[in-house]
Amino acid sequence: GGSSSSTAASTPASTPAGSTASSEAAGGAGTDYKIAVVPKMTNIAWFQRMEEGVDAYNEETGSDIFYGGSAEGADQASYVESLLAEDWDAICVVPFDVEAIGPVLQKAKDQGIVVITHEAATIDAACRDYDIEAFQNADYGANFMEQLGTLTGGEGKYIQFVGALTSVSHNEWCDAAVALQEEKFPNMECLGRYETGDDTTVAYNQTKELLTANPDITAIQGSASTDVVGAAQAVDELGLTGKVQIVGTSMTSIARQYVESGTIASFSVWDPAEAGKAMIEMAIATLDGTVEDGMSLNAEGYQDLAEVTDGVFYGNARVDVTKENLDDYDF
Amino acid sequence: MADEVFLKLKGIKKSFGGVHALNGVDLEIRRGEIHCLAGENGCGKSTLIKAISGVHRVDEGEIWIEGKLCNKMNPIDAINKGIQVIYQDFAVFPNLTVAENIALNGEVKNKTKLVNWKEIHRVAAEAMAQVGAEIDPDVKLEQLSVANKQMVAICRAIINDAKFLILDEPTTALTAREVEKLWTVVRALKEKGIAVMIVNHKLDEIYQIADRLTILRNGAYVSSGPIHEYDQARFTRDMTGRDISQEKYLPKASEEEIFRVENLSLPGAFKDVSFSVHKGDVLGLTGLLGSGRGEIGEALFGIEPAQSGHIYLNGQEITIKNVADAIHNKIGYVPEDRLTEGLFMDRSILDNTIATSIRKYFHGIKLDKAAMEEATDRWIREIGVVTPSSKPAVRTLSGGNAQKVVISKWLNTDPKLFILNGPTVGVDVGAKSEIHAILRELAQKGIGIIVISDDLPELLQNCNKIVVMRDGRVAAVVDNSIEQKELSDLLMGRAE
Amino acid sequence: MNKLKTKSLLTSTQMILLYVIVAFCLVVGIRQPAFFSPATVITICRAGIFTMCFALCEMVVLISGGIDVSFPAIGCVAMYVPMYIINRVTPIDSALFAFGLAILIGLLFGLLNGFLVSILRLPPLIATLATSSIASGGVVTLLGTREFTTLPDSLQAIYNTNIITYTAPGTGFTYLLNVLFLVPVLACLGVAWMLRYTMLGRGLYAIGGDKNAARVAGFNVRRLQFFAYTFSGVLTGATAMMYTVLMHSSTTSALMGDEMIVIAACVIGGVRITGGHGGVLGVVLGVVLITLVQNNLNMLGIPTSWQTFVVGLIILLGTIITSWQAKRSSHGKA
Amino acid sequence: MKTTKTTPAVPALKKKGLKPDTHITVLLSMMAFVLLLMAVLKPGSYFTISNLRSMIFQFPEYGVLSFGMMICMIAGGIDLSLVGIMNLSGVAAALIITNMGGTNASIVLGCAVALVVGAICGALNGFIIASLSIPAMLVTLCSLQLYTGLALAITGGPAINNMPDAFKNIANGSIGPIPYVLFIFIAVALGMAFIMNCTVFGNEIYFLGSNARAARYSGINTLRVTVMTHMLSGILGGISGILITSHLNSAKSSNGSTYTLLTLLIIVLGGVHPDGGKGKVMGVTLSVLLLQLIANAFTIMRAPDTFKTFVNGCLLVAALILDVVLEKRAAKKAAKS
Ligand SMILES: Nc1ncnc2c1ncn2[C@@H]1O[C@H](COP(=O)(O)OP(=O)(O)OP(=O)(O)O)[C@@H](O)[C@H]1O
Ligand SMILES: Nc1ncnc2c1ncn2[C@@H]1O[C@H](COP(=O)(O)OP(=O)(O)OP(=O)(O)O)[C@@H](O)[C@H]1O
Ligand SMILES: [Mg+2]
Ligand SMILES: [Mg+2]
Repeated sequence: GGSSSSTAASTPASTPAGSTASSEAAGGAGTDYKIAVVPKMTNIAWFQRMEEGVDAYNEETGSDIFYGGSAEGADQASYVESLLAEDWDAICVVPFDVEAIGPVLQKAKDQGIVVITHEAATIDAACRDYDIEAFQNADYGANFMEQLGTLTGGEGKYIQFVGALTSVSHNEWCDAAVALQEEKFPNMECLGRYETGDDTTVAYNQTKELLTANPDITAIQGSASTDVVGAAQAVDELGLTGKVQIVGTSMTSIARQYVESGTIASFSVWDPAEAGKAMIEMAIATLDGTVEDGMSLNAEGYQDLAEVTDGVFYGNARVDVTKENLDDYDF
Repeated sequence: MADEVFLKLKGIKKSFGGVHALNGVDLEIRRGEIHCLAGENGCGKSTLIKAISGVHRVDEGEIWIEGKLCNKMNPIDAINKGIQVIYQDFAVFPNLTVAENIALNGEVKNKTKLVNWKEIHRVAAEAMAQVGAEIDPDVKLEQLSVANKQMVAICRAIINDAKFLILDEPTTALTAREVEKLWTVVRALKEKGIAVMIVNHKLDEIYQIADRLTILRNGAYVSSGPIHEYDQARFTRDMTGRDISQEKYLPKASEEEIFRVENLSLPGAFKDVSFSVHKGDVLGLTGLLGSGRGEIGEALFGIEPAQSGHIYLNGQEITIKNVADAIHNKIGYVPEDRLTEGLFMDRSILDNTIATSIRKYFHGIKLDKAAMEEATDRWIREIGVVTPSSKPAVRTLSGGNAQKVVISKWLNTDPKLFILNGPTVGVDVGAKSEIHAILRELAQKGIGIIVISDDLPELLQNCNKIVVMRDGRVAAVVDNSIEQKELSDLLMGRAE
Repeated sequence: MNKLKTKSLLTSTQMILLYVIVAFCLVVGIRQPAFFSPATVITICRAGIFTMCFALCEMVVLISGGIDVSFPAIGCVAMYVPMYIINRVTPIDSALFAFGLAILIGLLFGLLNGFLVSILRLPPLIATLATSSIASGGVVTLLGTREFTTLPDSLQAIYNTNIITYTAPGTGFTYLLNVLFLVPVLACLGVAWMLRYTMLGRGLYAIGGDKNAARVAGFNVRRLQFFAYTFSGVLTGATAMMYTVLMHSSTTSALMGDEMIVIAACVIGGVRITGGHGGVLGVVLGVVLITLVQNNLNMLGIPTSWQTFVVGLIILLGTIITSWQAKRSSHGKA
Repeated sequence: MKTTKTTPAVPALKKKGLKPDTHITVLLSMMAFVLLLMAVLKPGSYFTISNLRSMIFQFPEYGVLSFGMMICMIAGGIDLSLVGIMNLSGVAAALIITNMGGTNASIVLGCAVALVVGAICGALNGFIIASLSIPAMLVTLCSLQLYTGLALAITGGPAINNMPDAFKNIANGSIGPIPYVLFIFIAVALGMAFIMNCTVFGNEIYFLGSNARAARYSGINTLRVTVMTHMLSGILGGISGILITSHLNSAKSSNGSTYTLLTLLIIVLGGVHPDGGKGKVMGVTLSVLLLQLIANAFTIMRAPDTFKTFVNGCLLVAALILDVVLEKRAAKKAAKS
């Protein structure tokens, strides 16, 4: 909708109520803005970590930020829809489906609510005020291939797992990885992209099947946090630790064992807790009208934010976790 | 021995909600006697049986078994006291084998934990030998005929030291030959000193088998005594509380042909069947089990259509390939199994009455509810369905009234030909004669009536023309001046 | 007669299933010769463990004339709560505790199902749907959702115990078959024996065939229904903990959605959804077929995005064939 | 063979037509209870125009789907594939609309195709169910996977997005303060009420669900009615597909995955009998509204979403138990009078 872009422009000049609130916030008693943080879904560990971040933020600053969402990602849009019954100052959303949430967010903006998104660089700019990304998806995906290429010496076949073929970011990572491989490791060959449904068992069974049929696989790239774990278990059981390299996104809490045993060479992650904080900070900055290029948020990995295009800020929040720094990222 | 009382009931009362199903019933069963329990539909026979067998707890009254007061029995207690019931639906397990069906109850009774298959087969073989049944013990019950299912139920009943066997309307699904076989088995049981109680409506069958008779009406005891004390008139009077005429149906002969079939054939069921129905005719179609008489009805109604032959209705040839064809040609069909094929038990009388003719009431864009109600009320009046209104679910009606609803359903379609398969099966004498009167009246009006039945007295009394089927072919076409014995011989193929 | 019997044997549900399985294997094997290897057998055995156990649960309930769609939720609770306690409350390093608690939880929810179906006489589909919501909604509300992936040593020890270790000659890959594979094997034997040789088993068939007939025959219908659902709950609890052990994973959603495949395996194996029919052998074959299909579509070269469709198509065809088969067999009158 | 004579079933409710439907009364009082509770707990935020609007935007999608589930269950079956049909027809519509450049004509065509796809999917279900007499539950369980798989295969994975504004407006726009979808829902509800009460087809559905054999012997073409019932259910799935695609601006195979359970809960709560033959459009409509009231109450009370799942489960059991109790009581009362 064209009408809402004007709203987007006018939002930073916040309501009078907003500005009094912000002065109080500056007084150290936390923010009085009414802000909601909505995760993709509540029933996975990743977003429980984000909740920890929001809780920590509330504790540190004495504010009362609301954190809540639908159990299933598919219901996120209607959850946000029902939130709109209240008059929020800002809503921070990690969209489950960027397109699906768009119209609802637009309604929020029409009501004068500030909308901050995360993991949603592709979302229609009209649907939100700002988007914060932990990193550039292309860089993130290329990093996996960089590691795999180095570990395998640029030889052999590799497979890619995605949580769902419908997942945008997973596919972007994979695309970037393939692009880098074609350019830098021409001797490697991508066997295909397979869906795991965020299910360890599926990743495990698929890995076994694919390895049995293609013994020349040397590398596996995972996207959903369970992918590398399922793959690692299969590789481990088949006695291929060290022969098949595994990298991907995961979390220490679920991948620790295989990182320690070396089956997973390393995994990358960004801390959802910090992302949660960053969104809240960004929302406050927007309400206060202090958003600017190169700004720093009070969240690790989100300093020196450069606005790339049309309200998308990229942080540098990716951490590569290996055996050595495993304990530093214990979530 | 013969005089020793096995079971004595005194003033049994039982009500469901507000329905007084039993309202003071006395009954005495002696060892080794065959006792018949008769009464109109809904008079409480089945309820009485369930009270005796411990399925229902009685509200008032006393149940004495072998001199002991046993008011609080459950089914197991009753079985342990030697009471065995063969329900109308036999209560067999369709998914288990014959042997298991026969022997399993005994195992339950004995509280066995493990199953001894050898023992099960032995018990089953023994029981089948006792009643002279020959059924493959390893076949599943769902593959058996009705008669064989009943045999299995009887085998099962007698192995458990039965002292008293109750059969609830055992002959409704059987044809003459099978009924004879059943009586042989029952007499054999009697010889062993087992008391047998049979629920039955057919007086001729009662004469064949019963020693004594008890009649109920409206849940209350009416009379009881040796069978020879009852003639037809007293029987019907005690059952219905009024007298019913027994005159035969003799319409004026008419040249006007309504319906004719020529060389109708369905491989495996019937072959080269030809007959015709004239105005005023009530045509009877009879035969033994497997003679194909039921299949003809189903073929004419398009359920299992005939493969060759010609059908003429009012002089025009018609083809019937499915039920829609039949209905389009204004053929009505009252199926054999009213409960599962004829009625929507949980729906109202109105819904049932207009089920087939509902299209008639679709005017413009919507159904004309008022017309539907009017039609239903008219049929309730004309046919004489006993009900306060057209609203109650059919489930609440007695068998005879329910059958009248099925008939109304078809009459409401203005049929030209009306086929009734076993129209009075399980219907008591009172309602039966009312249904017969309705059929005669319809025939007079020029509707072709075909009654498929194995109730020979019924056929002889109500049909002016009877087609006898044997082995899928028409064996004879007779009129109702013939004697019952003669007709029965024709049926069995003994006459020629 | 004898000829007839062999003929019906050759066209029985089990035999047809066997033909389909053989045909499927041939097709996969032709496309991918690596398929014909002992490794495949081990892989299928390993992959089918959970489906087999759940299918046994479902089969017992289906035979009794019910249906259980709550086992995935019950399983999730049963695997989650013990691991939650071990990881967050007190580190009890005992396999007995983990399995015991999982089974206890399964038992409790099984009893709830039994109560709803046999005492309150609610329709089984609806009752177990409700139980499913109560179980998964309740546990997540109370305990949140985490993913536990580290096993206590006692459970890890079970994971490390294998009954078969096969090294493929060509590739040198090792294929392991965990000791927990014995659980479905023993459960199959046990259930098959129970169904055939105990009054309990025959009672299940009896109530599945005709509840009223069973009642008047003196079977305790309620107790039998209770048994079916509690048996399902108990085995579900145990299987869920096996899942945690074998997959190093305990979450509140790991098993959700499995009911579809499990019911399909039962039905393809000749268990009738209307109750009273079916047996262990058929279900084993049904599970084998489904596991084969699920785990070999990549080998067959089916594109990932078409795999859901293909699995659906095969299940639908399997269901149609077995239903048609069942109809044919009950039609032959004697 | 299972005649009802040996069944000591729950005593049939006599003179049912004369009393106000107990189920509707229960639903209404539950709604009153929720409203009252919210009036005490959160009057400020619950009884607002924006809350009302937010509710109206949500329920039509699954409300329409519930009617599909309702007719299948009344006909004695069930349609577990509805969500699959919804997504497949949504994908079909989206494909056409995006490929034809989002013109108004393409939107009309897309919507028409969605309905046709829904009808075809439903008809296939119905045909397999009736011609091979396989339980509906089984057939639709399998076809859910089939339709979902087909939607996935067509899109290749990623969702189809970038719907034109006019299309997005169907589910997101409003006339004044009233969302369009409310009118769509009301139209569907009225249409369903008309079909079920005032047409031959509606009556045939009830007959089929009460006793399929008797329906056949009464001259009802059971094959045709089953196919048509499922086809109608599929068309409703298609409408839902349009609504959800428009609402979410995205068509894919995995939308609305929680709706199957939700619609089952709705219709059972709404008084549709799981064995078929019984159920009213009015009851289902009230039930849709009730669940939406409860869902929003939960959000406003900041209760976790999972708690809602828990409560829904309890509600389902409670509704069924209450039903049994009330019917028994009513039967007793009828007996006494
Ligand atoms: N479980 C029940 N609940 C309510 N009413 C019942 C129940 N069982 C029987 N009745 C009613 O009790 C009365 C007697 O029924 P019963 O079945 O004993 O009659 P019957 O003599 O066996 O009739 P039929 O010849 O049709 O078999 C009927 O009015 C019937 O509607
Ligand atoms: N040869 C047979 N073997 C097994 N069952 C049979 C056989 N013939 C008939 N039956 C079954 O017996 C019942 C009645 O049989 P059928 O319809 O053939 O006889 P009928 O002469 O038409 O008599 P009726 O009208 O009393 O049924 C049906 O349920 C039928 O399936
Ligand atoms: Mg009776
Ligand atoms: Mg017949």
